[in-house]
Amino acid sequence: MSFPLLTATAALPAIGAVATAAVPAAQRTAAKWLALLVSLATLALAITVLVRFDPDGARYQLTESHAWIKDFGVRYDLGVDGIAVALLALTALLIPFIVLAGWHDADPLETGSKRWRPTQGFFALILAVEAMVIISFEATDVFVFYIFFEVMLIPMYFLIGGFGDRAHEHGEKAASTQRSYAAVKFLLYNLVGGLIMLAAVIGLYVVAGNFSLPEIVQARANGSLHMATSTERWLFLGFFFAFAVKAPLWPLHTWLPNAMQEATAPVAVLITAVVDKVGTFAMLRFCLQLFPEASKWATPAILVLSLISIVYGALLAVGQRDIKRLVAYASISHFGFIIMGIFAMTSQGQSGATLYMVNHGISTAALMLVAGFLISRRGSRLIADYGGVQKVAPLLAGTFLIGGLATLSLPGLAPFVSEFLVLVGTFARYPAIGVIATFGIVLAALYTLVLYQRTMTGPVKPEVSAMPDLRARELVVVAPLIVLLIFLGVYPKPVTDIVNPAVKQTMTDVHKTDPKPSVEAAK
Amino acid sequence: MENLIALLIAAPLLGAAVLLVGGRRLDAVGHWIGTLLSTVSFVFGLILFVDLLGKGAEHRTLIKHLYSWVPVAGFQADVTFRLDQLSMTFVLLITGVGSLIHLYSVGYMEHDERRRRFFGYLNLFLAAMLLLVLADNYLLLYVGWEGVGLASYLLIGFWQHKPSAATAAKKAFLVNRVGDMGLSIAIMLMFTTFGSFAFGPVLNHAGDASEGKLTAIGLMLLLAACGKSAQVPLQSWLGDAMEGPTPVSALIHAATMVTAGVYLIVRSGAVFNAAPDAQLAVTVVGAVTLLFGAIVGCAKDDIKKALAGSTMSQIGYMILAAGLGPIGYVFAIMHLVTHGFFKAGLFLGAGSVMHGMNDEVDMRKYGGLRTYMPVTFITFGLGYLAIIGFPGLSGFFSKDKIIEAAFAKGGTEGWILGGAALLGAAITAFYMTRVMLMTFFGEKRWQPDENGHEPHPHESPRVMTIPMILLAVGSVCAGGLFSIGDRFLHWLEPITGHSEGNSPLSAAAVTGATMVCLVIGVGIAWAQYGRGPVPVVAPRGSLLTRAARRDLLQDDFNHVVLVRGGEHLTRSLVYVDHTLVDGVVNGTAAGFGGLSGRLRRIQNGFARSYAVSMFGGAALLVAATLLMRAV
Amino acid sequence: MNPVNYLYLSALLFTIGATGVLIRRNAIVVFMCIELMLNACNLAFVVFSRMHGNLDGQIIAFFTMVVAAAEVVVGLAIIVSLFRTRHSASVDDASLMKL
Amino acid sequence: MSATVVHSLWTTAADPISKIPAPKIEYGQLSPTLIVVGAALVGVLVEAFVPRKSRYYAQVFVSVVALCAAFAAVVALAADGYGTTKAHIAAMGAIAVDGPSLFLQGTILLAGLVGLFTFAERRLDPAAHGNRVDSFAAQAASVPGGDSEKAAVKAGFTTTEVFPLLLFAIAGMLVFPSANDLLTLFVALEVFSLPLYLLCALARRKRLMSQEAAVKYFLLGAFASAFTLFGIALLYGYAGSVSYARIAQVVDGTVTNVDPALANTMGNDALLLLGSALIVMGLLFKVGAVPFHMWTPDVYQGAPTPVTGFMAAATKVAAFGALLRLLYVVLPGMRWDWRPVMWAVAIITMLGGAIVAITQTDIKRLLAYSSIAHAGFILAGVIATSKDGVSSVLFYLAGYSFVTIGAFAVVTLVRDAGGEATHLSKWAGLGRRSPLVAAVFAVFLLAFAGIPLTSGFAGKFAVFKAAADGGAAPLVVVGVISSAIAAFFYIRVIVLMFFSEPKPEGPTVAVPSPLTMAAIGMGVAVTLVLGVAPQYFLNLASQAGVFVR
Repeated sequence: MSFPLLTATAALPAIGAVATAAVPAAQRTAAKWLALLVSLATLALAITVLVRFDPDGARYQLTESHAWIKDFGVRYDLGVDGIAVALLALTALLIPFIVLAGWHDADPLETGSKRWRPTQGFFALILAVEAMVIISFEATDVFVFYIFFEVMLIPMYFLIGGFGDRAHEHGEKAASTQRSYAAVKFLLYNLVGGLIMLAAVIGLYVVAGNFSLPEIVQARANGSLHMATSTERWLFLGFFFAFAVKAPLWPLHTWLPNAMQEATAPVAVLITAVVDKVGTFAMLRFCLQLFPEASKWATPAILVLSLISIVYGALLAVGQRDIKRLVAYASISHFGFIIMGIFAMTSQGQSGATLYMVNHGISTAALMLVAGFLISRRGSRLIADYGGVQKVAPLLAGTFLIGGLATLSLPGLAPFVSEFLVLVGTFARYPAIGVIATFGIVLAALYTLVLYQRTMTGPVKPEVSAMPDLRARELVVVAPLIVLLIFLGVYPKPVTDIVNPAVKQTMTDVHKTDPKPSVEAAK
Repeated sequence: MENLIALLIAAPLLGAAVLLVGGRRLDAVGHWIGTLLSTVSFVFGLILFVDLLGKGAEHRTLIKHLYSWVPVAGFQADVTFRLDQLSMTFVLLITGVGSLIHLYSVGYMEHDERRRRFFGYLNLFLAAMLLLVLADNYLLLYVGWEGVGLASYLLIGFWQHKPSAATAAKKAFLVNRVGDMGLSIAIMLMFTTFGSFAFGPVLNHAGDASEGKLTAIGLMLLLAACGKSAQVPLQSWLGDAMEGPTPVSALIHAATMVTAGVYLIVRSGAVFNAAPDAQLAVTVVGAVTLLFGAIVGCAKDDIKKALAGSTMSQIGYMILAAGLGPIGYVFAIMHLVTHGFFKAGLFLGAGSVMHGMNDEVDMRKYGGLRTYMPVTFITFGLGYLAIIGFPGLSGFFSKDKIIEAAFAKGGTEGWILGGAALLGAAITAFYMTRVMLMTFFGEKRWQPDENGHEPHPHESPRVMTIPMILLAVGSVCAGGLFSIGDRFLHWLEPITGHSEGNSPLSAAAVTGATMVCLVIGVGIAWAQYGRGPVPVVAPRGSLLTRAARRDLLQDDFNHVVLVRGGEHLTRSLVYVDHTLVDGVVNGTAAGFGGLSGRLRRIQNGFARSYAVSMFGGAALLVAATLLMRAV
Repeated sequence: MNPVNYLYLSALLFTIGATGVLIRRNAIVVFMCIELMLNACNLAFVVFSRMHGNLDGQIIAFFTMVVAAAEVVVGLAIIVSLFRTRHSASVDDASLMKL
Repeated sequence: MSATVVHSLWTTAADPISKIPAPKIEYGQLSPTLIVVGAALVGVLVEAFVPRKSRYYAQVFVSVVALCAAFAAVVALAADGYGTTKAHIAAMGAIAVDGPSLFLQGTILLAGLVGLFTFAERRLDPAAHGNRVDSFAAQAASVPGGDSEKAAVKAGFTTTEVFPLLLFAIAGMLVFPSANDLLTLFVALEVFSLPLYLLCALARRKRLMSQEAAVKYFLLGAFASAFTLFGIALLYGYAGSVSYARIAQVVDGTVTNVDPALANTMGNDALLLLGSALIVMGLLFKVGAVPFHMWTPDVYQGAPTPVTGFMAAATKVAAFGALLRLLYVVLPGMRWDWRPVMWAVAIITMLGGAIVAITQTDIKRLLAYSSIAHAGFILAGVIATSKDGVSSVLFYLAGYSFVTIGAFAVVTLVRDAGGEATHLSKWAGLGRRSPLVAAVFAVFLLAFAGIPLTSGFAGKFAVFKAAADGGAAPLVVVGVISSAIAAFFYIRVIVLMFFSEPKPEGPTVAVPSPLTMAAIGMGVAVTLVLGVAPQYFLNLASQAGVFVR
């Protein structure tokens, strides 16, 4: 019985959350530092996982298995494959930045009652989310995954509804109402998705008799577990719906803009860069592996939906007046790419999609956090309220630009690699869809540059004339992200090497092989 | 030796990094660092050049594999550089002209507090451009391709406080993105066709692929070229790009970046050779653009915009040549190089003029400047002679060859293309003469500006004039140097291949025709601007003139169709998203709320009505049970 | 005479009682109607016991009476207290809580 | 029927007493019930003889001891194997001592104990004239607001009778699920109903509503039990016996020694169907299933909150126990008749409860409707008609009852001048004022909503799993949908507590005595334990999943 590394990786932030919440009201700063330290320690653990993980080794590694709820056929099974490891690392990596970026977001305006401790709560909730996300990446037992997939909503819900941008064009009252609207919308959307998935989970149990992903896949492969076509399709839809809400896929996306708009920038990053990844990850791990045939059956429809997401999201991003909403719709467009890559059923597509999840996490974090710094300075989310920032705060503008360029996936920055892989992977099987998706890169350039032009360039607006440039803390947050963006753009091999074997496995699970180049095919 | 290739790129990249990250403390020396590093890279280029010359014609391709970039199953993208005669030519042009312009900018940007950043961007551009021409596979080329796009975006918008500059920068990037779309689709097609997108596999097996696929690839590459090289229909950005500082216009929007399209097509020659339809499309685009640009050039009063039009048209020539296949490749590149010299020279001259005239760009407010800035006048003049193809100067050789090649295409196509090329030559002569006359001849037409500053023209400092002189030398000699004994032909042939084609006209005839056109063009210009005084306020002009002033209504079209249409589309989509997609959900919620509100009325508080419901329920229960048994 | 007729009678009584509950306002009367229903049940028990020829039914009838008595105690207590509060024994007046 | 037979009846009836065999009663196995009943009687005596000042303490003491002892007895019996191997029918076939009954009795006793704590709470209201007051009327007989009431309050009277009443109710509930013949069933039904009717009328504040609740509950309850009784009569007529085993045999047609006298009524399915339908209706009334639910909101709102909590928890447990036994022991033979009907009932119950709850504005009514919805979920498990079904329902009930009592206990804490502030608008911003209470309540709400890692989720999963296994997949889907709807209003409350600004004249949160704290703590503990590590209890439930026949 070796050291339960995976459990530790999830348990540490969980314990940290409790500890942070327990910090007395007066010691706000202590709570912050505690949270930061815990997240860093978690990062250290995650890196250990990364190191201990052998890309060419067994499919699931560092596995742990304990009996949990026998009557439900549930085992506490953990294990990571390349995809999970990559996302695990991403999560652990982003949280410290999120904590650091949100350093002052939860300072109470007025010191209310003794027992009201928003700051402690804020950081505790972030850590709680981290713990749940991590364990849902690690779970190889469908039920365990489902549980944390669902519970995750609760802390997220409080994060969205409880903390928001201080300034609001219609005052604090309107802000709080809109916040709780956004929070409720977020929770209900995902809860409905989750409950429909619950039905499917139960169905899966009725069919399979247990929840162990490897066992079910095994059983299906060697034919010992037969699933009627219709059953498989229904179950697939049940699972996919939940993940599509989480991802989010058009037309289930409308909760994301509200949530990201109302939440503070760090929380918005938490939503789109970390939590939503669970959805796309789960498509790759559960939908494809558990229901290969149904996945293939649904592929055309899903590809069309993702295509719509790509174009639709980008176009709406162009039409936004609110910086955070714009980023949200951009993310919807990007999630379209991810899902498209997953269901293109080619190695390039799926490796690209996984890589995309990582890169999108980093790039959105960079862009959104800088946007958050910007908003916190001027106290407005409206693009129209800015102008000429570049002149007064060149550093801020520069980082913002780089974040933007990453979002439009400029070659040399990380997202380009993944986006191109997804496109190629899709094009190889569905040329038409691939070509249309390529329009997305033009639109991406459009909304990013329009945003940059309207906010950063032009004559300096009087309101922003006194705007300070990035502070040390903020620079510490942004600089590493940018370095990562460039590094992974120039040298993504480390990630692809981890991901590729896992993708190869998935491809074999769905009995798909990459299409041959026509020249070879001719020969 | 191979490692030097990497260093070639590394030098300016390092410069960019240092200058951009370095911060204010480098403000004092930043420009020198930039210039130094670009020169270093030029020196490396020379060393490699000498090394290549040392080798036999067939051993002149150096490959440097750096590392595996994106390895995913069949998709293998490496960071590999290829230095052969073609890329060598570009390396020298880029680094050479680049270094000169760096030097020039030291003077030109002297009074700009963000000069360090300017040089950072310039170095970034050099690095990207070198990556573009040295890449050994299309994906890596794509990186350079967008890299130069980014650099040009940053440099066009360098004076960001000017909304016009910011807009122009954005426009340039967007239009280029459309082109990039073509390039990326082309790469995907290559991948699905050849299972690779490295030059070797693609170009060597081009023959094996079906012509349809190749045509598709070719057209997509052409789209990319149109975007980058401002060819019709994607030319609209180049004019606005003149918002950038003049050295930028000289380096990026005249000498190097805009010619990347030509490089792409020539580099992909093997594909085009096997796809005649694509080639035809290329030639058509080229011919149309060379006329389009020339006509626009005639109407502009803004000296830079006029030159921009001419750039467009000259690149039209190159594209045309490139479209002609092996007949034209070499001359396309040759004209590209010579054009690099004289057009850069012309722009620097224009910059020097503006420098002396408080950044006035309207030629109608110039006049008679030859006395005030002699050096500028002479260098500009030489460039002028070169571009109109004055016998003996570089433009004469390169352009003449292209016209010949165009006829040599044979058939009606040949005649049409050749005719277009000739006409272009005439118009070129016209508008360049116009620029020359309006700027340096006639009486002075400048007045004090609104706040009473009387511009007092003066010659630019030496740091600016030296590059101009050098470029002038280049534009005088380059042509001869290349053509005498077909040196350039033999140099490039191993890469591009060459064939004479069968010209219906003798070379002499073509040259003669060109000369005639030249004389006509110059004559008309002299008649219009040389004899009488030039009106300070532009006359209304003919319909064509007015159209030409507005880039032949191309921008209006874009504005109406794309911009307005796009705005409407997005606005309506935002509405749809809010009312329809979101509305459905909120509607459902509201529906349940309403239902609930209605149902709770049943709970009216009267015990007896509760009893009724129980009684009814019991009855139903009984009835249902009995029913179940009945059925 | 066929004991089944007594069953019909008991059913009739039961229905009358139920109807009374539904239509009468006065709590006392409603309560009486319920008692009537209980007694209808008693009748049924007795009849069945007669038909089956075993005594269970009759014994149950006794139980029922006891239970009914207990109900009277509790019921009257509640109703009386309600009456003293509101000076009306109408069931419909007691409708503070609704919706 | 011939005269001789009639004569024979007379003679048998007229036989000398000595011939009647003395009934054999297994006191040991009935001890839980007997202990509670005994304690209740003691409580009555306490009322009679102990001086007023010390009655409260005496009563609480007696009740606590009794309940603990009874629970110990249950545990002992279970440990002795009566739940599994030695399960059998005691008291001349009147009482079944088997897994389900022991499990449910244990649950009821614990719930009763916790409920007792909330009954005994005396710190929430400020002391009146130096006397601690609980949530019950000083003197039930006195007119609200009348002089006699004032006098009673001044004199510091308290209705300590509630404790014996509670014990009687519990006793009835203990018998209800283990009753093995229809007569016992009916008597038990009345035994636990009548005290509840009274308890409902005893609120200290808002007495009009309290009395109204009592009247409604009483009249409707009596009405329902009349139906039940008639149903019993019909079944008796059908089978000639009220013993479950006997009826089951007749239903299955495996009856031995058919007595010719029965021939004409026996097997008359009209009687069977009518009878069973009416009995089931009576039970559905108790569990509050649509359309027999309408008493629930009013009574829950009007009754004293501790009573509501206890009622909501224990009544459901007992009633579902009885329903299970009836359907699984007596009527398995006619499964195909009642299953579709129950399907319909379950569906409208789930949806009805969830939908109507959306627009509620009073926290107690809200919980009432949510309890209706939950009744629907449990019915889904009942319908499974499998061992899994039984154990899942048992598990669900165990989890649900503690959450309910805990939730209502929290409701008692939030008070303003008029007593408990049950209107939702007053709960705004509670999370700011007293985060702990709000957090606890949020936990209960999440459990109701069935969020994972709470007992609510484990229970719901178990029930739905059983239902799906039993081929009721559509029910599962409906259940899932209605849980989604239900989630909406649970979340609404959470939003109200945490995200909306507290009102200046908002309610205060009383600091309770350890009693209520214990009740709430118990609720939280059970919620989390059954949510995170339910295996042990699932084992218990599944061992207890077999009815003795």
